[in-house]
Amino acid sequence: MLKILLNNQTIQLPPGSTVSDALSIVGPSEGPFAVALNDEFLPKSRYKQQSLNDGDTLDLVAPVGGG
Amino acid sequence: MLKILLNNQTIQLPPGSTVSDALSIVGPSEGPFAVALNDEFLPKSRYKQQSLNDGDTLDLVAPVGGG
Amino acid sequence: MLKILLNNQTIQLPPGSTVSDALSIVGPSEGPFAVALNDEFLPKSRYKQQSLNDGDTLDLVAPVGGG
Amino acid sequence: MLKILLNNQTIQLPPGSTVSDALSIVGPSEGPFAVALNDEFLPKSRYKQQSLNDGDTLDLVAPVGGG
Amino acid sequence: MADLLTLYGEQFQSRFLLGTALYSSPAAMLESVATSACDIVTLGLRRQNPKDRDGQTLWNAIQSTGKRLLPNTAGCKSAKEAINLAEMSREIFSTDWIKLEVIGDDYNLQPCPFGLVEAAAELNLRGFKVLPYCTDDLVLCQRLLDAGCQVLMPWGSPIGTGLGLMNKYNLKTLRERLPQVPLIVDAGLGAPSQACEAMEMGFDAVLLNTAVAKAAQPAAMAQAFAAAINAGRAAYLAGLMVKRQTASPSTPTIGQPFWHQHPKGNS
Amino acid sequence: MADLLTLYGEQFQSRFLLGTALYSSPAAMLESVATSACDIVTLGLRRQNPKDRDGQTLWNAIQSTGKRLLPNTAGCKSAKEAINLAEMSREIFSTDWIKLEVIGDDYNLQPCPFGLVEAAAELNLRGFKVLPYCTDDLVLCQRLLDAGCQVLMPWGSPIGTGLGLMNKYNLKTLRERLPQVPLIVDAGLGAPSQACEAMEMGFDAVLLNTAVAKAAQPAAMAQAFAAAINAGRAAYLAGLMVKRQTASPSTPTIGQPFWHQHPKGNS
Amino acid sequence: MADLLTLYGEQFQSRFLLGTALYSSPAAMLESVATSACDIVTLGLRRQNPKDRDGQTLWNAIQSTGKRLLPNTAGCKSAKEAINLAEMSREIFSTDWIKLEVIGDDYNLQPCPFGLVEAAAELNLRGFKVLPYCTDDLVLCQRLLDAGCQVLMPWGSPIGTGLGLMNKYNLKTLRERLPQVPLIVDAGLGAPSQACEAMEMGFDAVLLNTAVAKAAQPAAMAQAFAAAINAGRAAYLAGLMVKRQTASPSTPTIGQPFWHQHPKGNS
Amino acid sequence: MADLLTLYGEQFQSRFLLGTALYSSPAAMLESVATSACDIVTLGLRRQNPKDRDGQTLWNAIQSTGKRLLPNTAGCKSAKEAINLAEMSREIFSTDWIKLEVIGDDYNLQPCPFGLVEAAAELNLRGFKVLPYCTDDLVLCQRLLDAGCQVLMPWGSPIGTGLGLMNKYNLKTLRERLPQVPLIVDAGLGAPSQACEAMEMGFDAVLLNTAVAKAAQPAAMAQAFAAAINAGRAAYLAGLMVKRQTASPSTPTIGQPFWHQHPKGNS
Repeated sequence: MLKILLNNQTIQLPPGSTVSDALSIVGPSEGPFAVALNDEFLPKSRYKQQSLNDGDTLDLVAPVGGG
Repeated sequence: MLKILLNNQTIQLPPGSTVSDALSIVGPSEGPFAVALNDEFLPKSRYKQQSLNDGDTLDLVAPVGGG
Repeated sequence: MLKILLNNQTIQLPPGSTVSDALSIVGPSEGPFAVALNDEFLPKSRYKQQSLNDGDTLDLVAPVGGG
Repeated sequence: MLKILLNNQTIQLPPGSTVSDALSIVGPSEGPFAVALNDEFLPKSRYKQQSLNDGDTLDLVAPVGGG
Repeated sequence: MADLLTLYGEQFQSRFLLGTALYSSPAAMLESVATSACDIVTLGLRRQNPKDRDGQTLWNAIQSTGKRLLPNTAGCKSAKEAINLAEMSREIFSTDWIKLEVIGDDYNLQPCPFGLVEAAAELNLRGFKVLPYCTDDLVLCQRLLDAGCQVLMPWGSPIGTGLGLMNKYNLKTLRERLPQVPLIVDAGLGAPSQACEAMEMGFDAVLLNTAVAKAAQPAAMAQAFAAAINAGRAAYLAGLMVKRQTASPSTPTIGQPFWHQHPKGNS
Repeated sequence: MADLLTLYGEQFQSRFLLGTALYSSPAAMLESVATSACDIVTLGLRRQNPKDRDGQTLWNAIQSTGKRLLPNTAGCKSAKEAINLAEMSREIFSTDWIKLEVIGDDYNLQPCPFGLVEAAAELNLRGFKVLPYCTDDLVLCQRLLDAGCQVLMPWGSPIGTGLGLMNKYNLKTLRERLPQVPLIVDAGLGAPSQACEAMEMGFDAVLLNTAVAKAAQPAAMAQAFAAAINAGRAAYLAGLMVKRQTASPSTPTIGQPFWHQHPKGNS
Repeated sequence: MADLLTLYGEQFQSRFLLGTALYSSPAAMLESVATSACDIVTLGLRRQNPKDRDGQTLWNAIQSTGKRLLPNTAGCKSAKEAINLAEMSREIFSTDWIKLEVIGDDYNLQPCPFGLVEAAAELNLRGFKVLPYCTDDLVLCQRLLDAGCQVLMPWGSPIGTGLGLMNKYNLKTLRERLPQVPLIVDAGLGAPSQACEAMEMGFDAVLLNTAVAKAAQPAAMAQAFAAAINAGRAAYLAGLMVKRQTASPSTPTIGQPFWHQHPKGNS
Repeated sequence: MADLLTLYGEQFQSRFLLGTALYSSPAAMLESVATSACDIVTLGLRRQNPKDRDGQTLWNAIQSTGKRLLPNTAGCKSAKEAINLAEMSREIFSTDWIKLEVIGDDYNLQPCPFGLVEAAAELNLRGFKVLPYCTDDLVLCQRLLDAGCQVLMPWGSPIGTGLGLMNKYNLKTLRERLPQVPLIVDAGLGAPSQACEAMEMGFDAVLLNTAVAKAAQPAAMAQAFAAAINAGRAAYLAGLMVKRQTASPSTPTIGQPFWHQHPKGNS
């Protein structure tokens, strides 16, 4: 199992998991959100290919009110 | 002849003249104006009775733009 | 007995009392103070002659710090 | 002859001239001044070795009042 | 429910009172009065030969607006002068409303506290509805109320300067201490933002002349003032935010990305 | 002929940009957006679980306004963070417009001059249309233009303070020295009069959030700001009167009654 | 040649008048009077039983300073009260100098223009040397001069606030219009910089109390005010530079190194 | 125990740094340096023919004061220029102290945040003791500290304007956030009261030139500034009173005469 930090919370995934796999745990793969892997923007088009390593951080962001 | 000061200009009138007489020289007796005799307001109703003395001052005022 | 108000406190005096008499109750007749009788300044020179009436007010003031 | 720009004025020097040579034309080699060659500070210790090339710029600065 | 201005028992839609002097032409004045959407215009009296057509033309123009007239006693230097000019105004304009001016100094053209109170007391006795142009002095204002005035018009700054609200401390004091009195800031305003701020402070209306008449485009400026005055009034009613000395984020900080709780984080 | 605001080649009726945070409810936000008549709203991105319905609700509400979206990079402390958040915004909102914020200090939340220029240069290279939230420093502003920005958003004062136009000297300098650049005063405005003044000074638009969201009645306040901004713009176009240090009468002095030229006169 | 302050024909070295109230102890007051180097101290009268030793102690302390006494009529609300208190002061202190206060409002403690003029006229008739604590109203000031006052003491701001020079426009007007009258700024000053500015504007002296008495270290603050007042006076006499809106280099630009006139140059 | 100014490990009695330019003559400069009682004077370098006696005369005059020299890099527009001029200064004046100026704009002569940090970092590496003339931007100031500067010199307002403390909010922020750093307000001060206020705010010293050199009487003005700076420092140490919005009597109200508790009383 590999441990990653998703929105500051640790989750465990099977080895070889991709970003898509991680996202399937927390929500739909479509919708108003975007992802950064290890603080770098990851386009939607790469969720399926991008494999995860132990210790990776994933940030999922969605719209909020802003000034 | 008696001399009066009408709007700061000296005019001469026959003895016994009234305010009405003075006004007849400079304009119509009706219209948007008012009169002060010796710095005191004189109502229109008194123009005919009010006789003038030598040295009197008459002020005729009319509307102007104002702030 | 006549009642007077001395510095907002009621005191009683025998009829015919003077300002001097009133002052002798509360303090020395000399010193850094001044007197108003019924809200009018009363010079020191008149303390002895000035008789008091019932209901009179006496103000005794002395120096305080001021701005 | 080589031409250099000394304090924005063109002067001519024999080929092989050094900064010392140039300075000897305009003033004493000692005193409250400093030199930049082609906009780079040149320490006093190098005036004698430093040869000049055609087109070089020499800035001689001295103290002035300042805020 | 309408938010109306009430002065001497009459109600007005507009909180903007406009002067009619200093325009390049009667037409320019009329256009500005129109775009200002004001309900009340000020005007004055001066010595003129009744045969003089210029005065008649302007007067006709002002009359044609149909606005309530507020004649002034501009330039009067004593209570006596102001009282007599007020009487002449009442006769000509058939109104007992009077903007009372008693000037105390030829250079700053400031209201004379002493002459004002004297004139106001007499005019109120004679049945006038007195709107005194006064300073921002609380004691003077209280005396004018004691003399029977039901509306006060404190200055922002000297007439024609455009310096705006010169003494905000005094103006705030007036507003706080006289909460029930209609207070109209009169004189010295030069820009719509200043008029807006006066209204935000809770003043009931604004009177001005020079800032419109001497704008490059008076009619457009009149409209700008009208909008700013309405905006300031609306802001006063809507309740301004409280000022803070230190910053406070608008966008929420919770959920800020890239801030990690393990050593790899960048902050 | 309309007086439109042009930003990155697009034209807008409104000169008021409104933030969508800090409201008591999505409904209150929607109402304020409506009354503001703004054409552009700002919004942000924060970590959220996509299953979280709250975020979805607000987002749906913002989307329903149909306004142009201007996502921000609020809270980012480095160019790198801001660049990545900008990329995420572009993907989510399908817009290359970005309000660039790089915060240089946790307490005053001020723009970081260094991070801003670095991020702006990179984002412009990547095809973004960058609207940087910056200080009033002319040199910084010039660098941001050099980095490709076509719009600048200098602060009035720190975010959320309501202190208004803190350094009018610097703001005037910006306006004078950058006459062709759209300049939007962003942050620190607390009252419509302040927004009005910014517009009178020639700024092209105003962006704010707290002063509306934290008003007692946000929707009414949004409308007040809109009116004040329009008033300030109109005043700028109409040409403000020139301020004077000394008084000048509005009502003409010629023909003043009661002033006599013979000894009997009272003056 | 000494630059002395002349009041009612007497000359003083110091331009700082200090109040004697609000100190934590008579010793603190004495120390502050000493470090202030003032020549004049103010004091008041209050109802006290002559046997009360506290009052006597303070009075002895004040007397021991040897300074000229300027008794006040603080707290009086009518001309009559002030006149009678002035008479009592004259008897006690054997001086016809009086700081005339007639308070017009219990909250802002402002001078009452009406009561002041009435009291000043009467006191001048009775041979007092009246120094009225007044507002910054030019007309009031002129009336006080007409009533016989030879010195005026306009306020900076309300007593005890420390808000400084609230209305610089009015204060400048007073100074310009009354160039021959000794003008002392009295009340509202909270910091030496404010006192310094008053002196730079040409005022003749400064009177204060709270800012010293309520400082953390009164004696040190008294000395600071004294120095600032002297500095402001010296600056007024030395002629301040003229303010400019645009920058101007101090270090000369001629001979700037590295600026070349041929293509190789970097600027 | 003396209250000394410590800069780069050296201690100074005076908190006034004075410039040596713009005087009508070397004698006027010398006299002002003397009356200022300053310990540090600034000066510059410009292209001059060493045979030019004028420069030599001024330099001799400055040297004769025996003051610590603080050469500047005035007029430099890039880090490179400033670094080279600093090196030339070090050689001539045998001091590694340098007032670092990198100008970012020809009109407002403001410090360039970018060039400053670059030059400061390099100069600190080369062993200079750098006193940067900077803006009031907290982030810039923090970067200059990070680059090794131990003293900062934020502007009050643009050089030579005399506009004083243009952005007090930013200056207060600097003081609060950098409590251990010697902060010298440099540039823009026009009057001693402004210098006094800077010191009251807790700034450690003041540097100026124009306000002295362009005064009608420079030497007297230098002395006035010196006194005002000392006064402001003393006031800072003595603890200023807290400002209040509402009045508070200085003379006690207890025992006020003429206020009676029975119906006969007048109040």
